[in-house]
Amino acid sequence: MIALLSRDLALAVRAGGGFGLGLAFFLIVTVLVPFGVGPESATLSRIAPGILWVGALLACLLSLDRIFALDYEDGSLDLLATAPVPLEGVVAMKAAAHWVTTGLPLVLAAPVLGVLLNLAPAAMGWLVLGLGLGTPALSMIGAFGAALTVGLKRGGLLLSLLVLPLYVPTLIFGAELVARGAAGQVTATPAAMLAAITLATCALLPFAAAAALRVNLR
Amino acid sequence: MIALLSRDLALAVRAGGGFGLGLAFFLIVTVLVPFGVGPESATLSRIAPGILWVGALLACLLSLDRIFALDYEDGSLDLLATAPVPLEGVVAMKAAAHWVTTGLPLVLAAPVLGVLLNLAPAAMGWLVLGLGLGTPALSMIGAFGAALTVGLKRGGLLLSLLVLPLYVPTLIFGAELVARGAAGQVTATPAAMLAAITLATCALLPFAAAAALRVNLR
Amino acid sequence: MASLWQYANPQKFVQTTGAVLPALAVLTALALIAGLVWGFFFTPDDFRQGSTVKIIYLHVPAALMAINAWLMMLVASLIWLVRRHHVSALAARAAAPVGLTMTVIALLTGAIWGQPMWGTWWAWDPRLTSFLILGLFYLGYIALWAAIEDPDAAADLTAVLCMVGSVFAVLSRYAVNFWNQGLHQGASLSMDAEENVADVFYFPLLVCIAGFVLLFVTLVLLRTRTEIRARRIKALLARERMA
Amino acid sequence: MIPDLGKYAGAVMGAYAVSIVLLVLLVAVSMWRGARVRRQLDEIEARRARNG
Amino acid sequence: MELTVSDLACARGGIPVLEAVSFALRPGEALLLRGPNGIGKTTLLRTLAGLQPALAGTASAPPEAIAYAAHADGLKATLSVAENLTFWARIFGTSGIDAALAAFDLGDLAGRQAQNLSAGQKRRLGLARLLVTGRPIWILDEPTVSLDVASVTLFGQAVRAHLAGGGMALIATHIDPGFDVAELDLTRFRAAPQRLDDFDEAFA
Amino acid sequence: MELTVSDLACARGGIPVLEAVSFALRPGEALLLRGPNGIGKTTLLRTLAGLQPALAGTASAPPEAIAYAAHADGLKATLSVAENLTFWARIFGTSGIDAALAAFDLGDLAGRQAQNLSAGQKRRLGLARLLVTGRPIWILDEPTVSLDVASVTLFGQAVRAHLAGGGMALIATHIDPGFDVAELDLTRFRAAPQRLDDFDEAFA
Ligand code: HEM
Ligand SMILES: Nc1ncnc2c1ncn2[C@@H]1O[C@H](COP(=O)(O)OP(=O)(O)OP(=O)(O)O)[C@@H](O)[C@H]1O
Ligand SMILES: Nc1ncnc2c1ncn2[C@@H]1O[C@H](COP(=O)(O)OP(=O)(O)OP(=O)(O)O)[C@@H](O)[C@H]1O
Ligand SMILES: [Mg+2]
Ligand SMILES: [Mg+2]
Repeated sequence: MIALLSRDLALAVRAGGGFGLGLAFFLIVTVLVPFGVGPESATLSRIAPGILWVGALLACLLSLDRIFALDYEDGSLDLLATAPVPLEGVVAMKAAAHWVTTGLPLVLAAPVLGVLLNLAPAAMGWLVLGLGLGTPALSMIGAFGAALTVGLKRGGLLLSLLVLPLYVPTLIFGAELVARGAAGQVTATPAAMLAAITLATCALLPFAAAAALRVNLR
Repeated sequence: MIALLSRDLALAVRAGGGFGLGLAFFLIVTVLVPFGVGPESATLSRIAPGILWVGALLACLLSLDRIFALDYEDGSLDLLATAPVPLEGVVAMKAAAHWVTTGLPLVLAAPVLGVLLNLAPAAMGWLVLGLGLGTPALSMIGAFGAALTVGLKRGGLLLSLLVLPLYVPTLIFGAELVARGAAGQVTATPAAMLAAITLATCALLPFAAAAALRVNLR
Repeated sequence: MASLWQYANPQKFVQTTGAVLPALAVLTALALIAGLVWGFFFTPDDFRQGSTVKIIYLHVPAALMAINAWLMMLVASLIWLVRRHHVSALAARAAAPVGLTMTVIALLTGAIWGQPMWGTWWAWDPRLTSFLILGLFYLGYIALWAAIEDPDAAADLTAVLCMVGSVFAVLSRYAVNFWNQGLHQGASLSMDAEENVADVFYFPLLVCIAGFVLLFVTLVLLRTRTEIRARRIKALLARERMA
Repeated sequence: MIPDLGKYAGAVMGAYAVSIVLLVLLVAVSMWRGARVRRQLDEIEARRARNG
Repeated sequence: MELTVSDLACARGGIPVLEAVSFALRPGEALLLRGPNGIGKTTLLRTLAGLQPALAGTASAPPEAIAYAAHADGLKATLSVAENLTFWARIFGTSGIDAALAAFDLGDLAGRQAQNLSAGQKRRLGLARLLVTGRPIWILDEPTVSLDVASVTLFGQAVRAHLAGGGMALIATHIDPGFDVAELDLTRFRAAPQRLDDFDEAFA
Repeated sequence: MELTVSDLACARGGIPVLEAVSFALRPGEALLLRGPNGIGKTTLLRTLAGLQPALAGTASAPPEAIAYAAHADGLKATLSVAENLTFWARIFGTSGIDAALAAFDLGDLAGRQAQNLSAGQKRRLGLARLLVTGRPIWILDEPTVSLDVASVTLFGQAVRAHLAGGGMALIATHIDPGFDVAELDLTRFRAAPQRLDDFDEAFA
């Protein structure tokens, strides 16, 4: 099982593997928004937490379809399904690898990008906390969506469509956490909710995703 | 050549082909932003043109990597490169198919989504005009990026990194066009620039993209 | 006279640069130390900007080199595409991280300067913004080199990217100007004496610029030699496997 | 010895520190990688010379 | 352990392709599946490997005893030959890939990335994976595709060594495997087209 | 039109694999390329098809005269058999796919989506594409992979008909094609490992 995690990380670090690109994407979204919205720092700092969360979510999304698709196409998934590892474990490891390659770098880079969008310094810590609590859920939900769509060519957009509504609660609580933190209000509720969502998805979704994979392999 | 366009459109319409999904993605981004940013209609209507443009750009992006990747993987691209059609034409047709399946629906749907974000009615026409003038450039630039990265597994995020900086001028002029239109200022310059960018990319980039494809097939 | 192209032969290139590099390195160190020490210790404060004007000795040379590095890569890419001299492609590859570092230095020193002067770390000023975009181009260029296995294919594709990217970088610069008027200083190193900064700042600045140019040349030569050797290692290992 | 930088000392020193660290890093990485690659190549050339 | 298949029926795309397939394989035995293109060899093998449910009938061996090699090899293009094999060895909880490398003459290629192999070399790597699974029943779908004569011989040796160790092999192929082995022609198990009288049946 | 290859050298991954390959093919002739896995058959065929540049030497026929069939078939999974063929016919500016369907016994499958074909049926569809290109020189990379005996016969008939019409065929394969044809073993053209004394050469 650890073998799977370390292989996926090795693949991500190899040429063309895309490690750190989630980060680059996140950076670019943050740079693009002011081009669209205009450079006034008051507006920017108002919308900064929301934009950062939406950006994190999209960076996640863009790399999702490859969670299982590559293994499906080259036949590894068939072989993994007949190997002596539970498919639920495979799903969990794939989601973990996805988080390490996209979620984690985003958490670490968020403060820098916050500066670019004139995010209030008080909000910075809350943003990092929120992303740290929330992004594992994004990866896990994404793995579930990827399992649902794995047999489809060009599944990428369908996948986004399936997954985005599932991301809404995480997004709402994440943005709320930053907003309240910045305003000096009580942040316990959104933080607890974020943690709860992450724990629940990590506990339950691997089973659903494994079931979906089994159907798609049939 | 027309055969290629009609095949790509047919593939897009088939099950799992992803026609209309660009649209769905666009819709979801527009819906998510208020969750992230908060529902005040004044803020929303200020940032609406920018968000719609950024959304269009991301919807484009998500479907880009498949412009050539599928044909590369199943061997069609090799066969097309040895067929009696110029590779430049192949690139142009692929970009055209991409535009018809993602850009065009966005242009048509933009007014509806504008309403969701409280876009000023005066700006609506300019938004549609801008998207109509600008999205072909997005598809063509994207096809160039896709040609550069076609041989790479998991090229999706690298592709975003390469393509997004190239989207900056289109985005700026597009958002500026709407902003000026809404404010009743002169819009000739941004409109002309958008049209010029689209024309120039469509005239020149097929050659660069075809050269990149030839290198990647080697 | 022997053609300049003889240095396109990797071996010749390595020999020649091996001979000049030590001297070049010493010269670079001298110029940089002289310029920075002069600027830091022996120039007065500006009456408006106070001591922050000392940042100019890092900020401006780094900014200039960030742009010139990209120009050099563009020329080298063209040479590779037209004449297919490997050294040229590898020199472009070697220059990119240097250019990126210069961009980052310009951005960071600018940000640190902006905090006292404009009261903000970052503003979406056209010059700042276009530098950020330049940084993104560097990142993409470096990532593309790193992602492609076959060295010749990588050279071809990055050269195409460099050319297309240059056009779009210029276009972005224009677009960004159009979009926001900004806070940043205009050009002050012009030939027109009226507009120039005062001489006390000007001469040490020139020395610093010379130092950065030398540093760039030295680093690019050094890194190109490394790239040439790495490339040869790859070819030799591949052949050993074939045999 | 250090000139009086007034209220902007932090900014000026910060700018110099950041830039010098970055430059030194760049030079160090370039030289380190250069030396490593050179050593590798020498090894391989020596092996080739031995094996003919 | 023994593989006894009795009265098995299997379907692809919802349409029954084979029915009443019965055969038995004892330790040390191999069986070649024959039959024209499209008769349902791949479908049968996937059913036995546990990748899809059988319509009817049973197979005695649990899917956990089976090592399956499909048309596709499941190689990662950017990992080297040795890394690809090591990965599968770790997944199957075995260790030591040297025997597998040696058996398919991959020693020289061990450090090469899988994407830089020729078609036949890739196939050899795919087959070497079987040796690191440590499983008794091999189920192989056209294993000799793209292999040259020398490699087919290597493959024959590997199968014989596996059988000699008490293993079993079930091989679908169109060409001569180069060693003596029992054959089973699937043509006679072709599923009869169904009468669709019962409404429910159309959903089978 | 004639295909004369003289002194051709070709490389993969920057490393020469074959050199001094020479042969000639006149209208109505076919040639089988033989050689162990990894000798460079695919590389040679791709070079002739114009997909990669030759290191040295020349081939007389322009790539525009050549129809190339690679290891992969270039089928679109969600298009039907007939749609796949029609697409290639339109790209090559020919019309009428019925002859091609008939030649490879695909008539019954014409309406089936390519993803629902078996491995051999997919291959037959890939070969049928050759008939709709209308090009005189066929360059085939292991065309009979996955084909059953009956389909190999169909393939032999198609090649013979093509030759009878003045066409040419160059076929890389490891197995017996089922008809009489000249053979060329590539083993003797293997590129000699080069001395790498000139520094420049390490970049070749
Ligand atoms: C991240 C922020 C910044 C960036 C990316 C940036 C970029 C640049 C660039 C590219 C140049 C050279 C352009 C040329 O010579 O044509 C330059 C020059 C200069 N910058 Fe900045 N800058 C930044 C912030 C600042 C700040 C905050 C100040 C001071 C208030 C400043 C003051 C100057 C001055 C005085 C010059 C010299 C002007 C000249 O001679 O052209 N910069 N900057
Ligand atoms: N959705 C579908 N509808 C109808 N028939 C289908 C569908 N999917 C597959 N088939 C048919 O099922 C049959 C079984 O295919 P299978 O891949 O098992 O054949 P095979 O014996 O492995 O052939 P090959 O030797 O060519 O690999 C084929 O005739 C195929 O055309
Ligand atoms: N990047 C690389 N470095 C070194 N050798 C390589 C590289 N890429 C491919 N090769 C080698 O080039 C040779 C030529 O491969 P090619 O695919 O042409 O062989 P082939 O004759 O078609 O073999 P097969 O019968 O297995 O299809 C192989 O030995 C392969 O291992
Ligand atoms: Mg089969
Ligand atoms: Mg081959």
